[in-house]
Amino acid sequence: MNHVAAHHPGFLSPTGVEITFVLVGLATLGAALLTVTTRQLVHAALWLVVALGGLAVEYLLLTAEFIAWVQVLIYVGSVVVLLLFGLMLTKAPIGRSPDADSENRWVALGVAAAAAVTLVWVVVDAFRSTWVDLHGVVQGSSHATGESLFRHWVLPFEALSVLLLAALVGAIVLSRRDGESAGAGSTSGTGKEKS
Amino acid sequence: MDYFHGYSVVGLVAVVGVLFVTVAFASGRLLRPVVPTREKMLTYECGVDPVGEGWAHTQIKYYVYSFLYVIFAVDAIFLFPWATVFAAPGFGATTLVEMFVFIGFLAVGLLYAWKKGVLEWT
Amino acid sequence: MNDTLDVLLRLVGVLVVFLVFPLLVGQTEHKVMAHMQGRLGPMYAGGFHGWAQLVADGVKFAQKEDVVPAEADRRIFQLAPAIALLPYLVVLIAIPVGPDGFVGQALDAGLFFVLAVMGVGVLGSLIAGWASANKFSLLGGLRTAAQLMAYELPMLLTAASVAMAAGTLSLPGIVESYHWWWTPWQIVGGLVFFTAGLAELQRPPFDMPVADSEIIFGAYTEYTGLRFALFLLAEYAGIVVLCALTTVLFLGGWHGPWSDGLGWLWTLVKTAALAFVVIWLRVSYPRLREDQLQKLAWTVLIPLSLAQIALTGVVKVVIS
Amino acid sequence: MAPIPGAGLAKGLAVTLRTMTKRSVTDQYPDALPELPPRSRGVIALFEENCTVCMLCARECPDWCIYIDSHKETTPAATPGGRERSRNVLDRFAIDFSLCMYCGICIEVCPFDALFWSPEFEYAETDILDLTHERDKLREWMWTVPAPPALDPAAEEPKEIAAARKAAEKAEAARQAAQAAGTDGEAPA
Repeated sequence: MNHVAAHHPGFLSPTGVEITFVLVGLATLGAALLTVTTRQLVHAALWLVVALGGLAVEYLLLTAEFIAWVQVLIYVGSVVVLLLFGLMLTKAPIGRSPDADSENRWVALGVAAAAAVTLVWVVVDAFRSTWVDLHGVVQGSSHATGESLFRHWVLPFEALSVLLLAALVGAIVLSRRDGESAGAGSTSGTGKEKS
Repeated sequence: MDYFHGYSVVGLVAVVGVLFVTVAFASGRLLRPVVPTREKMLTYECGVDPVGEGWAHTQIKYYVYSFLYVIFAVDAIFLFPWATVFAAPGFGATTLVEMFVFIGFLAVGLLYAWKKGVLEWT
Repeated sequence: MNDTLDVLLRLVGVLVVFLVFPLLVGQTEHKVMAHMQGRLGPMYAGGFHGWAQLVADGVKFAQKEDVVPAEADRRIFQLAPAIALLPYLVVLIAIPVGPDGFVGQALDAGLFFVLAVMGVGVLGSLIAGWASANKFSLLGGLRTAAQLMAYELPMLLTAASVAMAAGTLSLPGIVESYHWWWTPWQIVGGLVFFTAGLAELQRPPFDMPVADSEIIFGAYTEYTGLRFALFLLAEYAGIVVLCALTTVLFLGGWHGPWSDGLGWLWTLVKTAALAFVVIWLRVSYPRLREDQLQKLAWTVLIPLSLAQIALTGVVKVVIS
Repeated sequence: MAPIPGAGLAKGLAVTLRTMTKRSVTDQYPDALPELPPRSRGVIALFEENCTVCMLCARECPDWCIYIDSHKETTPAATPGGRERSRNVLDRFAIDFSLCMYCGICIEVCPFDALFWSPEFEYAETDILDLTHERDKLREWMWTVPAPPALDPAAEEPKEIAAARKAAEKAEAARQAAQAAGTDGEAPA
C-alpha cells in the first residue's frame, strides 16, 4: 500500500482516505445523534440530511461510487423531501415541539445499542476476511454494480420490482381510503360504502 | 488513484463553494446597513399584519405523490447500472427482457394509479 | 506541483463560469424578454444598452439590509440560499466543454453524480419555505416539493435512456460515443428531459411555486438583499447547468456539423441556444396550474420517457 | 381547433419571435421627449391677470385641491365725487397636484379664462407635500400653454372675435356716419 502511495502522490493517499473516513464517520455519528435528540422536528430532518450525506461520503471513500450517489439521489433527494413534505403538510412548528419526546429515552437507547451491536457483529462476522481494496480497480463503479447485478442477482432484482409494485399499490389503497373518509370529492364511488 | 483524485477535486469545488458563500455573507455583513424595526421583522403579507398561522387545510392525499415518486425513483436507479452493461457482450437481449419485466411491473403500478385517479388533483 | 496548478486552474475556471455565465443568461433574458414584448429593456447601466444592469443589481443587493423575520427559524432561514446555490457549482465541474479533458473533472459516474447533486438544490427552497414562517412561503415550499417529485422522475428516466445509448455514465464518454443520428433517436427523451429540467428550475411556464400573483414569491418571499440574490443566482446557474447538460446528453456537446476543431465553441453555442429557448418559453407561455403540472408530469412525460427507454433498448440491442 | 397537436404552442413561439425582430415601441423618454397629442392634460396653468377670485374653480373642484386666498382693496373714486370701487386681489392660488385628478372642471368653469391645460408633465417631487404648487409656479406654466388649435376652415367665427369684429365694425360705421354727418352738415350749411 505504501509503495503505491509513493508512486501516485494524489490528493488523498490511502492513509489520507482512512483519516478522512474516520473524521467523516465521526461527523456523521454526531449528526445522527442530533437527529434523534433535537426537539425541533424540521431540524431533525435537516440533521438527517447531514447524516445521510456523510454516509454518502463514506461510500465514496470506500470506492462505492454508485451507491454513494444512489444515497444522495434517493435518500437526500427524495426520502428527505418526502419527510419535509410530510412535515410541512402537517404544520411542523418553528421552535421546539414539546410532544417530540416520547419519554422512552432509555428504552430507545437500549434498543439502538442492541441493534448496533447486532449489526456490527453480523457485518464483521460475515466479511471477516474481505477487504476493500482502495488502490485497485474501483469496486463499486456503476459498471461493476451492473455486471454483478445482472449476472448473479437477477432474481432478487426481479423480486424487487414486485415488492415495489406492492408498495405502490399499498400506498395508493391507504391514501385513497384516507382521502374519501376526509370527505374529499372522488371520482370513484366504490370506496363510499367502506367508510 | 484516479478515482480519489477525481473526487477530491469535487470535494475541493464544494469547499470553494462554501468559501464563496462565506465570503459573500461576511462581506455583505460589512456592506449592508442594519436598521431593524418591529414592522420590518413582521411576516410579510402584502402590507397588512399577518393573520392567523402559516397553515391551511391541505389534503393529505397529495402525499401519495411523494410515495409514488420514491418508489419510481428507486426503480429508475436500477436503470443506470443496467444501462452500462446491457449492450455489452454476454448480456444483450436477455438483460433487455429482464429490465422490461422490471419496468413492466412498475408500469402496471403507474397504470393502476392512473386508473384509480390518483394522478388527478381534483 | 504541475498537478496542483492544473487543479487550481480548473477550480478557478469553474468558479468563474459559475459567476459569469448566469449573469450572461440573466442579461440576455432582460434584453430578449424586453424585445419579445416590444420593449427595450435596461438601457442605462454601463452605457451601452444597459450591459452592466446585473452588475448594478448585484451592487444594490449587497448594500441592502438583510431582514430576518422575527417569527422565522433564523439559522435555517439564513442557510437556505447557500443550500440552493452550491449544488449547481458542484455539478458544473463534471460538465465537459470540449474534447481531451476540457472538463473540470471527468467522473466515471458523471451523469449519475450530476442528477443526484442537482436534486439536493431543491432542499434549499424547501427549507426556505418552511423557515420563513410565512404562509405564502410555506405554500411555495409545498409546491416546490410537489413539482420536484413529479419532474425528477422523467429527468432520471430520459437520462438513463442516453446512458443506455452510450453504454456509459461518464459525461465525456457519452459525448465521445455520440453520432448525429442520436438526436433524432433520442429526440423524445431530449424534449422530456429539457421540459422536466425547466420544471425543476421552476422556470415559467412551470413557475407555480413562485407564482407572484398568488403567493407573492413563494419560498423566497421573506428574503432580502444578498440572500435573495443568491437564490436568483441559483436559478440562473440552474439554467446554465440544465442547458449544458442537455447539450452534452442530447445534442452531441462538442461535435459540430463541419469540424470538431472548435469543439468547446460548439458546446457553448448549443448551450447558449438552449438558454435562449428557456427565455423564449418564459415569454411565450402562460403559467400552468398546479394540477395541470402534475398531470403533465405523470401522464405525459413519464409514459413518454418509458417509451423512449424501450425504444433505446430495442434499437441498441438490435444494432449491437 | 388545432389540426396538429402543439400547433398552438408553435404559434405562440412564432408570435414572440416575430415581435422580437420588430422595432420596439418604447419611447426613450428622458433622452427623447415624447410627442404629446394636442390637448394633453399635463398640468393646470394659471393666467393670474385674468383671475377675479370668483372662487368658482375652488368650489367646483371635486377633490378640493384648489386653495385661494384674497383680500379686498378699495380704489379711490376715478372721478371726484364718484363712488370708490372695491376690487378682489389674489393673495394665494395653489393647486395640490397630489389630490388633483386632472378632470379639468376648474378650467371648464372659469368664466374669465384664467386656467389652462399645459402639456408640461415633468413636475415630479420626492415629497408629496412639494406637489402643492403656488401661483408663481402656476403662472410660469402659463408660458408652456400652446396656442389654441386652429379652427376648422368652415367653422363659425369664434364668438369673442365675432363680438370684437362687430364692435369694431360698429365703431367704424359710427365714425363714418359722424364723418358723413360732418361733411353733410357743411354742405347744407
